[in-house]
Amino acid sequence: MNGVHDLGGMHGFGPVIREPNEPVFHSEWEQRVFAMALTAMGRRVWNVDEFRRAIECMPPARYLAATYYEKWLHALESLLLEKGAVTPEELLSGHAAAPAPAKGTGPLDGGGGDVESFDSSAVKLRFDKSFKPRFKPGDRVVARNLNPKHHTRLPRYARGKRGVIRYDQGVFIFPDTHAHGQGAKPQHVYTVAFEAKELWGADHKERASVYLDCWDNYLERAAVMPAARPAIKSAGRARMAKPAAKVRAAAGRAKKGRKR
Amino acid sequence: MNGVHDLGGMHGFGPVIREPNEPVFHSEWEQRVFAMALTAMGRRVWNVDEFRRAIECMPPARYLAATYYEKWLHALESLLLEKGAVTPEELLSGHAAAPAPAKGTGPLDGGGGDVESFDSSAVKLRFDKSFKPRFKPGDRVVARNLNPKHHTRLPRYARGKRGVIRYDQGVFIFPDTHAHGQGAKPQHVYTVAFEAKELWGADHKERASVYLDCWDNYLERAAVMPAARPAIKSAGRARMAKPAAKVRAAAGRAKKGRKR
Amino acid sequence: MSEEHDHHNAPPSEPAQRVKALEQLLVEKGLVNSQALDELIDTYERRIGPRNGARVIARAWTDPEYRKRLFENAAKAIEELGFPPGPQGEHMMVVENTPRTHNMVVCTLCSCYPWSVLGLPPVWYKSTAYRARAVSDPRGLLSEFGVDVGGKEIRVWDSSSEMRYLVMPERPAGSESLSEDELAELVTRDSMIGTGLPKSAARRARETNRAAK
Amino acid sequence: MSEEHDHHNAPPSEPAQRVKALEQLLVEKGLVNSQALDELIDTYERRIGPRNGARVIARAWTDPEYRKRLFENAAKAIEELGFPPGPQGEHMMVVENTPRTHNMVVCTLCSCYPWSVLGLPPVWYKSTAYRARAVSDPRGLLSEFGVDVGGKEIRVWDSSSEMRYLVMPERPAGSESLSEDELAELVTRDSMIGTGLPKSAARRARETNRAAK
Repeated sequence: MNGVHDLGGMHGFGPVIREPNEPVFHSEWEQRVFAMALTAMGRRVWNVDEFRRAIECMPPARYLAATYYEKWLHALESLLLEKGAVTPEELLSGHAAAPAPAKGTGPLDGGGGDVESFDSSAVKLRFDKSFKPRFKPGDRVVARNLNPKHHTRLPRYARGKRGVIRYDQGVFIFPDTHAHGQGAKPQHVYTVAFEAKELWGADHKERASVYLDCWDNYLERAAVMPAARPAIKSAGRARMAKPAAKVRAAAGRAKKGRKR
Repeated sequence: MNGVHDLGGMHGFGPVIREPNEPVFHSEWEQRVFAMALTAMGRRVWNVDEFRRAIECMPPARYLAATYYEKWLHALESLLLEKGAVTPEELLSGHAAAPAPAKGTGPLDGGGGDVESFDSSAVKLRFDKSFKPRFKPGDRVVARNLNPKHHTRLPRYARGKRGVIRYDQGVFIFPDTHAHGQGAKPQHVYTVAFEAKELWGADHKERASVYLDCWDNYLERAAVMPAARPAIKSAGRARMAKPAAKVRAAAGRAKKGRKR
Repeated sequence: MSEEHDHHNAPPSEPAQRVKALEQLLVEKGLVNSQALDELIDTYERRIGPRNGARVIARAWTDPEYRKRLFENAAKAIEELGFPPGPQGEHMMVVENTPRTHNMVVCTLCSCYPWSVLGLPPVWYKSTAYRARAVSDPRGLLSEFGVDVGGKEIRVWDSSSEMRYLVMPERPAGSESLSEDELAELVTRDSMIGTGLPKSAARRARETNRAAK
Repeated sequence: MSEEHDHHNAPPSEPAQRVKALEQLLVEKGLVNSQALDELIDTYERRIGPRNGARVIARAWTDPEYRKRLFENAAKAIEELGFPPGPQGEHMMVVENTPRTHNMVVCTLCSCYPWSVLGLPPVWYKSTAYRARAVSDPRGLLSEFGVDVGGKEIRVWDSSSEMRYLVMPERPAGSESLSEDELAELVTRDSMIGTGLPKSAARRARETNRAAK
């Protein structure tokens, strides 16, 4: 979804304003929204991808005007309705007309604090060797020009841009389908380095790069670079090689048997 | 400026809602705002590019929530302040503390209805043969990946995309500089045809193209197409050739001596 | 509430009040003249509107020489009919629907529109929804407007420059016997934006009959 | 006022009221338990916060074996210190600042943040301004934060996946004699996001003296 939530590279949002000695929450209702949303997610009434999708579906002007927990509240209410856990009348009255349907609601232990993992982050899946990576660190790739109406985690600023695979982070659930009840489609996620010049144009002077996590489905192998696009300098590659190798060693241990 | 005003290709804005028997204006204040803004522009207190820039500088959440004439009112007030024609105190009180400075305000004839041309649209300039076109109809181009903080008329959806020059529309003032008091930089504007697949990705099924007017500075000559990108079909070109030629004949008369 | 909220959303005072104060101020400054504003408003409320464009299209459907001049220099040919270019009408191009091509106009970056022939744009043309979707989902949008262009290629004209585009719809079948004035009645505003088709001759006949009763 | 306005901006009722009704409803439904919510809130207000991350960084600065384990499997090494992964902390990677590279973390699409080591994010991290600018103008943004990274290459980590990133700042010069606990006091939240640098040992000494007076 090309939504207003996709903010990377946008202008006009003013300076970043910081609050000295900021509290964790600014009001009681923020606390309650946070805890209710987390509990529902922990009990798998919905998954984290659905939650993000619900936030992104806020009307754009309201999304931009809302605070963080106003967005959570919107998602909480709209997902409870979507999942049939509550009715619009119940939301208004604050009273249950019927008990919640059993689907998707695990037992309540009352213990608090022990919210289960979000299911997108299943740890076992990440190191499952039956999912083969399509790319390896060092491979040159291009982010696909995707403009889906559905939820996606490929931001607009990266689409059509060339980068280099830095890390294979293992296997993760695919948000584009998982956010819509269309399956987990597990696949490798790679951290791809994009140079600032590639993202923002040849005039961009800053020595910077963006490291973006890309699901396998977001990427294609880069064709031979046309002359117009500057190749990533080998000096840059050499510089990055050391820390990459270091951290990769860890992944390597967990994922032994995979080919680089 | 990568602002929220750059809406082409965005999702989440809902259906297009039409009002049956819509009046030209919805309230008296809309009428006054329209007429005052037009008068100020006609008297060259500011130019149309500055006016658009002022609208785009609205805080993003307000831009999206505002109606058309609320945006005009914002621009009207902020440009009057910027040009020093009024002070913040005067705006609040509704009374002049001092007469307006002479700069940029031509004589008022009181005749109404005869607002002068906006200066961006100077008709003479358009057919000035001293500005040579860099491209000719049929040339393959790529829209540059520009992400300026300043005003621009190159929308994000076209950046980095390949298209074909269809028409040379003649010479126009360059909004990127003209919106900021940095000169007219006149140059050719070309209508460039971009295929839907090129803009929205290979999955895009629709048989459509977008015809976008691009200033010379927005374009580069396209390098040889890499294999991954489908070339524009020659059948498509043939289909477009007839009406293109027809209208081009007109431009040709006015711009005799130019090379195709 | 956090700064994120406060920073951008301080609500401005009511437009009607602000505008009243503003006009008073600008009159005192000698920047505007209230009577001249009245005349300008009257011009755009009564004299300039889609009937102008409809006359242009009807003339072009019936007069091959005019049609040729319209494609050669649209602003000049439009002026021939008594419609001066004015703002947002100086650089015009007429784009023609054919059995193979349907044209549709949008301005994704603001709301550019050919004022001299269509008047001021309707709210939907200026809406975020139209501006967002016209370039990426023209067929879906047309179908919401009740327009089916079949297998035609759609060309969406995004008015990013000072060029203004007027769509010349295809002359409806069955309209052979109609006069230029009658033809002008078939040409709707939306058919000249490309989000509609002209009325059929039969529909016009029904409407005329109904009005006569 | 037009539909453009009405369509998207029907103001929802006050959050505090809505939330009260919502909790009551969900308790009746058996979906939440108010006491469990209290405990969850207490956890994120008191037990989980940037002091967790500071302890991790201080340990890594002083214990080469721990440092190695942290780079090998960050979530596991963090758990060693008594900080369970929990939500938004299961897939961690520590990225190290060096004399040539400065790392900085953002989530442009929402506000992903490593809760287990930093707690819940501050409002500025979740703001549209930070999310918009971090990827395209990191140096300008750092300078607003009062951070000058000189000629270093900046790497901006955009947390688009379930991976969470923690920046390991460079250990400040002059901190050689400090204990692990004292080092942890140098490690600010912002230095672990990459929008700040650790306190200097001298500043810590001044602050300790002032507090003692």
